[in-house]
Amino acid sequence: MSLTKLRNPGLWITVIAVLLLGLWPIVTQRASTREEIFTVLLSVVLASSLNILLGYTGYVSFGHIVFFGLGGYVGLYLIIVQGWSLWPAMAAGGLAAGLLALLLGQAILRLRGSYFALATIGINEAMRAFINNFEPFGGPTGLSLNFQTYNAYGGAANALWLIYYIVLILALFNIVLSYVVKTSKFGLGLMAIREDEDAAEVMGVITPRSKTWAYVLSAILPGVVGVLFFFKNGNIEPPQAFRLHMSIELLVMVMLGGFGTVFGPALGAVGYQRLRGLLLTSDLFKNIQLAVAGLLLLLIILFIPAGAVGWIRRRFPILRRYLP
Amino acid sequence: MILQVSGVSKWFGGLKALTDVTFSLQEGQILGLIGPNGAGKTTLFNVINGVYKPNEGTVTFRDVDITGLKTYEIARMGLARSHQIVRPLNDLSVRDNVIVGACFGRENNALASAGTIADEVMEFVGLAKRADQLAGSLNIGQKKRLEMARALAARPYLLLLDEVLAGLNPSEIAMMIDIVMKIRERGTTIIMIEHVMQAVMSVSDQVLVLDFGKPIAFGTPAEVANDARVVEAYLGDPSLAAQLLAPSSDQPEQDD
Amino acid sequence: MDILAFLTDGLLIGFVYGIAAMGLTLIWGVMNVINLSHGSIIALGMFALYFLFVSLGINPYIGVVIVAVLGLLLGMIIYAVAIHRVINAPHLSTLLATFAVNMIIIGLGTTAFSTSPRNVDFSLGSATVGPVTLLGTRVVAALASVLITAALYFFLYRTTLGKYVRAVTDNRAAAELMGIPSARVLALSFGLGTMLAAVAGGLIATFFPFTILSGGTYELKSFVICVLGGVGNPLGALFGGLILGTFEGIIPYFLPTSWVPVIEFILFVVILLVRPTGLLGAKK
Amino acid sequence: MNRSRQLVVLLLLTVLVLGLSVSAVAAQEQTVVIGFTASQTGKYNVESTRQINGLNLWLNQVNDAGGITLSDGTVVTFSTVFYDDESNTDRVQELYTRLATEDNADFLISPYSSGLTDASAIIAEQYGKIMITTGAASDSTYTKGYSLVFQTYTPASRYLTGALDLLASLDESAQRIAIVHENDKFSTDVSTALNDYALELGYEVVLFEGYDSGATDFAPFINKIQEAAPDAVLGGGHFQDGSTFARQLFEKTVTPAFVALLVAPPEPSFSELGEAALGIVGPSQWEPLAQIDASAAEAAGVDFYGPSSADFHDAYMEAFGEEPSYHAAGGYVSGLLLQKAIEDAGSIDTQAIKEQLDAMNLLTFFGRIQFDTTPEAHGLQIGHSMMYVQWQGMADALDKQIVWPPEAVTADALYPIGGE
Repeated sequence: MSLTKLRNPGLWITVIAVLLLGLWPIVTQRASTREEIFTVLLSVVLASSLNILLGYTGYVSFGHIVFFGLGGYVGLYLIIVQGWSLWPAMAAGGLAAGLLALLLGQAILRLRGSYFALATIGINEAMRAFINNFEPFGGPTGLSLNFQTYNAYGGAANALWLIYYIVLILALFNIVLSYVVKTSKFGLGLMAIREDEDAAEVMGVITPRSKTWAYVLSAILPGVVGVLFFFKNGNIEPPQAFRLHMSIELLVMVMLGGFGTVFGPALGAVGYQRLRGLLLTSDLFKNIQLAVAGLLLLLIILFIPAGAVGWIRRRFPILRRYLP
Repeated sequence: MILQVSGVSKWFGGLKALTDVTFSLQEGQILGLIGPNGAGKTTLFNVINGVYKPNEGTVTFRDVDITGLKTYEIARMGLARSHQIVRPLNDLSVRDNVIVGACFGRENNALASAGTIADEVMEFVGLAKRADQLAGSLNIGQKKRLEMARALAARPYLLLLDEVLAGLNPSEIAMMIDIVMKIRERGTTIIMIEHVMQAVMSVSDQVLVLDFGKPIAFGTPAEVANDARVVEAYLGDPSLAAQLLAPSSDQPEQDD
Repeated sequence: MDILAFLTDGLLIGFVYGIAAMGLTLIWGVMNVINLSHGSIIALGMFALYFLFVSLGINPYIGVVIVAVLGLLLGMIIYAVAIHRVINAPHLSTLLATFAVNMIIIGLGTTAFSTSPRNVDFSLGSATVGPVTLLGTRVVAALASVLITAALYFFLYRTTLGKYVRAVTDNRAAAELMGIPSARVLALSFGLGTMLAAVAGGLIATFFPFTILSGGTYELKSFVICVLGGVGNPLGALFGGLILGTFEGIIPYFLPTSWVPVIEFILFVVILLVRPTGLLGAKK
Repeated sequence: MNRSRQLVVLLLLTVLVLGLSVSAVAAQEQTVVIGFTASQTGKYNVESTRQINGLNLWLNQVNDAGGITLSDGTVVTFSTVFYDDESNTDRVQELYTRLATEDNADFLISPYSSGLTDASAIIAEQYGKIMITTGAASDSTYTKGYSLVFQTYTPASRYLTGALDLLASLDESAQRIAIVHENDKFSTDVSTALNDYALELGYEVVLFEGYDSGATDFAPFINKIQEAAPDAVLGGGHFQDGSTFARQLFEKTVTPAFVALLVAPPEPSFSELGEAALGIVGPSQWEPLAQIDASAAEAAGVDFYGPSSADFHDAYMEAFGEEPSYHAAGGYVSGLLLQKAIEDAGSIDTQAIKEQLDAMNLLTFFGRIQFDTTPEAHGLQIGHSMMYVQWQGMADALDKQIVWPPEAVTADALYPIGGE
């Protein structure tokens, strides 16, 4: 990985855009803004991670949220039951998600297209049903945190700021990671798989290995932010941890912004979450926000299937360099 | 001996696509693989580079038994191929397509050195000007050259070319043959499937003829052209038979 | 302990699952589209039956016929508006297009009907045979499912239009070359798929309560069934439904019922991996 | 020119006078903002809507009565700010933070359901806002070290235990019970506590199983109940599953002598099940039939506050045209408790009100209210207790009667369900 590559202006535009967004609540010190941006940044991490599998490798995962949920569960279990501190718990959550992806990847990445998508749904549902029966994780009641736990992080107010900083850092890290992966040899292999898996194999891309690592890479950060989200949330229950709908929202974000691009998923996440927030709190659309969101999605799929960034890249090839 | 195919048979369900194919190939040679449509030529390629596992027989590449290995393992040992139906990585640039070949082939290059190789190879096949275009936007002749460039960028010991001339106009054919000859000059061994007989007879050192999955002749172009069974096999296509029987010139005429 | 009671309950509900899955598998097989609005259309079928019964006082089994017609029309409209444009695009596009339709239906449905549960208060009584108590509505629904399957097969194998559908399933490009109007056939096939979904919803509504969100469960079950029975194989879907129903009936006999979905979905993934063409083979 | 200058001066004067008068009024009047999220969409839509109706009824009543006068003479009236939480926790924290900061809510009311309340309670604590919870029964929310969260409902651990007491009073020979419950936080908490209590009383729990939220097919459970042949079936979850469960029990002609289910039976619409509803017992936080008024308070030796049960019932009927359920009563009483604390404190200062709530021990139409003040379970409701209702009468004319506890009974319990 040569350092010259990191000089790409597109990368820095993305990083700075997300950084500015992330700094906004810090500057204004407004907690409500922080909460809104937290949701957005969380989506940036999840969507960017998914993009490594979906956008670069071309595998449509409908159950990606399984990593978020599993990470959250493992992390909270360690914090609540085993008394771990947040930091190692975060690492453990990421590790658990990565391991699950490693194991699953060996098996289900052999499936292509819709079959893979379906298998990921199956796994998410199986995992949710399993955790529902798994007593160490509290079964259907899940796990919840004692308020006093936050005292170790300077009280609840400070803890929430801390969590926010971490998510901001993870979001920035994830964008750089996306970029590094995309411009690496590994990433090139992934994109070759996306375009034509058989041809990639004939050219010597070790597809099972590449795909598995892409899967693992796209699973780790969702696992880590899962810990953060549920630590902040205070409790975790199976229906919230493995909500299929959220998986699909992530796909929408990636599509919205432009899949396979570095900036796209971040833009899509910001756009989608802001839009949803707006619809949810607007008097006009409050009652039909879901239908309006669906209609917008449909229009995008039908008329700009490449997503915002993809569309720009296609329309103005000259900008391709600046919008990795 | 760079490649040894011995007793290879392959069937799909009840259909026998290859029957007891045996031949070997010296380093640095060009082997022409011909036969009527459906004779099993592409299937043989697929068996050699690991897309299919043969039901019987073995394939030995540079003294290593590669039967049943994965395509990418075989590719990494220095065997590259082009496809009859082109398979460009549409959404990647031409240059990136070629870099994929260089990166993951035999030499396992890093991106930077792969870039250098790609530039060189694109120059070689005449795609340098199109380097930044998306591969999907090339015309068919350019796509064929891209297939070739990707395979070449891997710096293979053995190159399998599947009908690289099909669908090209005469000047493109001339250009392509020129490229093939240059590749051979660099010491790369080539097996080429071809329907453009004049071309294949002129560039090949050896020719293998398949008919209904069975090898019916193996030898120099001249020997093969005079083989009774070959004539019989092509009898359904008299013009082709006539072409085959016609004495071929020693050197390719195209010298562009 | 009498396992017979567990078994019959499972089998009877399995028929209806089969009809629901048949709609999904038909669309999947014919046009290679996984219809993520399947669940919401099942829910619409439930509501359509509900209003026909409650507001107009129509007998539910006549209501189902009307629901079928409405389902067919709705499907053809959805196809024209949301699917046709992306029918040849990568599968992600059709997945998301149908998901968008799902969002629209659920969004509008929630506004119109709220999410409070509805109940079609209709009973055909029950009959007790030994340890088994059979509910009238479920028996009729199972019989209806068999009839519907027979009708679908009659349509597919005995009518010109049905043969068109099969031809497009086999090879769309070839069918087009032979002059079959593939766009119209695809719209019709999508309509048939949604019709089956709506009918299944209508039948379910005769014995289970529902909300606009209820379809999701049956959609997931339909996925499992499609894979069990083989994608694009309508008869396979019916058998897949029976298999799933049997599982749901039998597993609780041995294990806590909450393990049913764990086993169901693990089985689903395993079949995908080991035998992606389904236990009964894929289309044809 | 002249004229326009005159106009400007006139305008300025008007503004000044108006401004002065407004600020003079403002010194004496203040609007207190109450923030909450409602489940306008999603699975809690019905219960949440009733809860909010109840709260709004209280708010309109108190405002119509001219608000509350504080000790410094300020008159406070109330207004609400709320958002849709879509029945899921994803946005609850974001929305509550918004309520606490952006919208400057002075007090918070919980969302409906234990899960959502759990998530929102952290925010209340963190911003130092008092939160009255309603529709949130799980005990665990109050064992997390909070100090500003106060529960109106009887907690889950005491939700169904009274039903067992009732059973014991009806039939001493009843031994075998089956517990079948929804697999969510609330129902599982209830059932686990019930299970412990049953074992303590010497019952044999022959079946203890959960079903998924949203289950519609209870055949496997009913078959198991048939096999296990218990004397009583207890459990359930929320309205939809509970009523379906009852209906399918009836359809499959499996009728244990005693059936007690959560949430569904007290709902007026439960009677739409007809004969299937007959004899089903359910725990209720509040029932219009229970005449709780000042005289009852006198008997219990505590103060009475707010309207009587009948007054609330009539006012709600008038405002919303439907029978109030206990969710509605819970919504109303959450506001009422806040009102009482503000009146007693004579201010809207959080600390002062917290002290009043901590010290509160009174009777309202909703029942007895007293909060746990130990650090282990601060805010847990320890005064209020459940009532148990049963549907009685004929299939086409069902009556909901209170059958437990003895002091509130309006009719003798029907036992066994199928008749003698």
